[in-house]
Amino acid sequence: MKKITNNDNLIKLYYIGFALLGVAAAAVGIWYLQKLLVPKYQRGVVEGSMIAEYYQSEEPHEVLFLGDCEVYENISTVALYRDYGISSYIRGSAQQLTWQSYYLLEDTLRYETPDVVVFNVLALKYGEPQSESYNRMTLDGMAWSLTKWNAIEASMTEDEHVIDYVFPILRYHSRWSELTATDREYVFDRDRVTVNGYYMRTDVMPEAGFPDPTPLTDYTLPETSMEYLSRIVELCRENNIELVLIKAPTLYPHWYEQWDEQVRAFADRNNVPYINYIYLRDDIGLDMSTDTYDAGLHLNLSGAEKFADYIGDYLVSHYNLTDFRSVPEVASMWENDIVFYDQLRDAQNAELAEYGQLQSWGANAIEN
Amino acid sequence: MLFTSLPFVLFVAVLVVVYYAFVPHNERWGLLLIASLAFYFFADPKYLIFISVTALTAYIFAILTEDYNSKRKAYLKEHKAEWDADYKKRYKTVTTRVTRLLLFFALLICLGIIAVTKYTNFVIETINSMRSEPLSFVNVIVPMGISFYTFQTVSYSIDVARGTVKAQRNFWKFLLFVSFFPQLVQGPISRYGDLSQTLYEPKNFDFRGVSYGFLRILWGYFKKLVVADRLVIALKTLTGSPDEYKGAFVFVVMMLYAAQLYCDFTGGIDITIGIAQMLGITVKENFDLPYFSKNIKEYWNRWHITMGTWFTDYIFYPLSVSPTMLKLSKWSRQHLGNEVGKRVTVYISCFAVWLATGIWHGAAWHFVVWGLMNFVVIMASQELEPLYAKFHGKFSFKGRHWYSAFEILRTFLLMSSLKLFDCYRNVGLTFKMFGSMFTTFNIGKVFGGSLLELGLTRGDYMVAFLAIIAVFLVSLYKYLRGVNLREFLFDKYPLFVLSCVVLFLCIVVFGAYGTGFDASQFIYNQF
Amino acid sequence: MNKKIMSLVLAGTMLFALASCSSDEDTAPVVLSGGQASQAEGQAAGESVSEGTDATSSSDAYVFTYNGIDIPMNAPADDIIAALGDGYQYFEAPSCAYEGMDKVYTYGSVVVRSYTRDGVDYIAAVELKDDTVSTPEGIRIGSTDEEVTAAYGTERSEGVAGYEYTMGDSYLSFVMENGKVTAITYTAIVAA
Amino acid sequence: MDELIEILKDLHSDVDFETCTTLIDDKILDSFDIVSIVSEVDDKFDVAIPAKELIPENFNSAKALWDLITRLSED
Repeated sequence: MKKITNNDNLIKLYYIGFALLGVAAAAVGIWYLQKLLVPKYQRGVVEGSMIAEYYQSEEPHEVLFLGDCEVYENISTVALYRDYGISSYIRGSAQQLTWQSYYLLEDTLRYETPDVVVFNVLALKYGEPQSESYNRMTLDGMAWSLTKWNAIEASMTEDEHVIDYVFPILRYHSRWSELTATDREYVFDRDRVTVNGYYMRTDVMPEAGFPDPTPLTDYTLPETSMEYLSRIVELCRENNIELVLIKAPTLYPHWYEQWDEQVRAFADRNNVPYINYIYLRDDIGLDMSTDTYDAGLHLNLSGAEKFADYIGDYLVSHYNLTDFRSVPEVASMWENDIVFYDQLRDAQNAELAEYGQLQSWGANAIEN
Repeated sequence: MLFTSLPFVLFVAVLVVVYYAFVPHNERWGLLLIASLAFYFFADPKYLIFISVTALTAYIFAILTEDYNSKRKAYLKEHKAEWDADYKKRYKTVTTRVTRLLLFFALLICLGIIAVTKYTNFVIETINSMRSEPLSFVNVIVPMGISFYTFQTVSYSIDVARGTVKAQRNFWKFLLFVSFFPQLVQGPISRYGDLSQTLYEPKNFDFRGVSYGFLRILWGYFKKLVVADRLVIALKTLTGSPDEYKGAFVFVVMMLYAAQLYCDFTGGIDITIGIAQMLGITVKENFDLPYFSKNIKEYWNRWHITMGTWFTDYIFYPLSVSPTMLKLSKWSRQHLGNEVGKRVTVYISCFAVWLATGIWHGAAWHFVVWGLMNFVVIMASQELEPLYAKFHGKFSFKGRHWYSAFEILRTFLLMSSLKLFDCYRNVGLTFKMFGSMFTTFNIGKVFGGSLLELGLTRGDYMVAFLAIIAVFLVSLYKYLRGVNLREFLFDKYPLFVLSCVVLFLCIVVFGAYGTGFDASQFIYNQF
Repeated sequence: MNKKIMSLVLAGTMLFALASCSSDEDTAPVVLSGGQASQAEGQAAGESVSEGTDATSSSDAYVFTYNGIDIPMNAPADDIIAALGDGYQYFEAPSCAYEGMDKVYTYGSVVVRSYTRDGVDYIAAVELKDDTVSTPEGIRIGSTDEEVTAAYGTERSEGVAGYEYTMGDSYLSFVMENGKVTAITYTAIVAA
Repeated sequence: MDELIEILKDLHSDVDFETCTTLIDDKILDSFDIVSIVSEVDDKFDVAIPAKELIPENFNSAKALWDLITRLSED
């Protein structure tokens, strides 16, 4: 009798064991396929790699920049360190919306509390979720937490579902037919694409004027974005962080004067500084015939170093920031960053010398 | 809620877990009822009203009829001695009339609801096409699955009236029979006599049953998501611009649609039956390898079986054996000769069945024509049978493999061409397109890159092709061995698990779902 | 206790899942048998059976006409730009991370903007810069409040500094100052 | 009984109706055949088989059918 029971148990074990093995195999399979199928953002469109890269950065950051391409392409973090000893990070991403900036701040606070947060105001003009691809680039890189969930909920366009963010494979499964060499190369690891959030470009394309701005029937900045700006103010206050609002010195997309006035009024009300660098282009020393790589939309390395110099001067003179050049353990980390920075610059310059334009960065590097 | 929507998958997953983990085995039917009603409620709370009215009608009718029948039987027995034969006969006639009347009212209500909700606009449209000043359409809800649950209640009512099943006296149990959710999406049409056997009984966790059910669900999703929903994209393009895609493209449409419809419909049934099986409930099969049929009559015995038998049992038989028809049969045999006369009544009944089948499929004329075309083809093959017999008498092809293959292919092509009505949605257009197959020669164009302009990539065709091969091989296994592949696999259990894992991964990666693919509904859930 | 919590969690997820994706039902069924689609069960029937209308062309949007050439919002731009001829100043601005390219064509009094979607350019906006051009309804810069209302009606949203009229996936806006039109812009509403 | 076999033989001359008990299950008789049988039975035996008796159990073998006819004629 007992023997039979044992046998029964063995059979049960056999079935359940294999069933569990199957579940495990399916889970591993899905995990691997997901890794394989998600976009890697390693060539051409590297902007999708930026948000995740923050978690690899080891040094402490006293200054945190939030915003879209107007921060991550316009401010050289290495210049800030080299010239002022400021240890900073740019948590920028393509078309980062105000609520995304807010949640990225919340997310950053889970790891460290910076002394100063610098927020670029251009995104205030968007009151609604804009596009799935930008959402993806900003949100997919965030580490999982309630903050990320909230960021997703706030950012989704009409056709998106949270579940597609929880399991990106549900969104990207049909990429099986368009996998590139890059996809296969970067299944588990990603290369570094920025220097503490700064995306370098060394090529030059002079600014040649912009079309006249379109008159609007309503210049009121959307409530949603302004409310999230208030929440950023509040969050900074709670954590004793100094907040600085800036408008980067680039002219396109157009920053209307009416918007400028509203942000200024907001800044005054909340007692935070707001600096519109459009008016300070000469003081910065920007020469838009050499300091931009895309006809004035964004700065190139030369422009980003000039702007970093200028903004760094403001930061050290107004806030009590550590000069990390004299803190050896941090300085050694930054030395590594500088090495990477210089290599990147040299590599880009080499390509410019050889081809007249960049091949491994930007539009030419996008795989199809 | 669609089978292929994530909420549905979660709904079923949660249900199965709660079903076995938290509910005592003899109360599990109650959870099924709650789940079914919730399913309806989330689709649209208004649907609950419609289904409740239908269920309540049939429920009350059944009890009244059964009680009345037992009373009159008892009464008859009691007075057996004192009544003469004539009086007995009269008593029977009168009381039968009462039950008939009851049945009439029950069916009037049930069929009335479906007639009003589903066919009002069809009637208006038809009237409009004949008048100069159009009537406006009315805005009515068509409750989800109404054709399926109405047919189930109608068959139940008739069966109770005939005395072949016992009336269900627990309203909630009866409501579960009517609303059992996996069947609401696209059938099958279950009979009370079949379903009630497993629906209410206490259910224990049966590992084999749950495993079979699980694999079957995966298989259903595989067919549906990997093949059907992918092909539908190309089909939409092809049938959307018929002027551009003529000739050989019509043949492409035929083939793609045959595969698409098969995978969509049988896949959906696999999901339904698989879910039921996981819940310990046996649902009647709806397909039996239809594409292996050797003639159209056999095809209709193998395709959408529960619908076919429904029409046979509740329309064809009652009509053909009714006293009027028997009289007509006698008359025609006397006046038209035995051979012809014998067929007259059969053909009349058959015509009625196919007319009804057409209308049931959808409130549109192309369905009516499609139904009648089926009738014509069946009649033609029936009439040609003696000829065939002669032919086979001369040459002994029949039974040879190659001839069987020929018959299967012939039936497949015939049925696929009839399905064109469903593709082009317009009777005239369908005939025109069918004709263009023989007048427009553009095979070169089809393979000259045109296939890649239909919305599918080379990879998509590859995946669909391989998946169809897989579906075919699994069917072939069953056709040749007579058993399902899953039984073979279960005996080699690790292989069974492996199949589940592989299927699951294939569905996730190669399924045509989400952004970039259009969501599509089961072809059959509108009926 | 544990079981109870578990079942609550499960029930919660279920409800959430049902609620969060309820929009699924609203997506129009893609059924080959379109005759059924309009009478699909589970849907309100009431429309007539429309045969194969394709939604790809921008049938419902404002159309501006310049030099006899129609410029509908959200329409493919290439042919229109070609028809308008070479007399323009050109500016282009790639979006962040190459998610498209905004192109601006300035023809003296008219500015035409386009956006890129899946490699194809579409008309994004048309601006009227001076009073030498007018909308097909006759409104130009300098027209009065009354003239605008007479031409376009009052079904509009009124912003701080003007009016917006919506038609299909486009809108037409008039910036008003002192009761006069100072700017006219056609804008395509682009789905995210 | 012999008369019944006659009717059946008329439909399918190649089937051994005396012994076969799976006429319906093996799809030897289809719905057309059944209707023919009903009308012939009505003719020859003056027994009307109602629709509710048209179930596989009554038609699977000649014997079952014969029993049905006997039962109905007694009623």
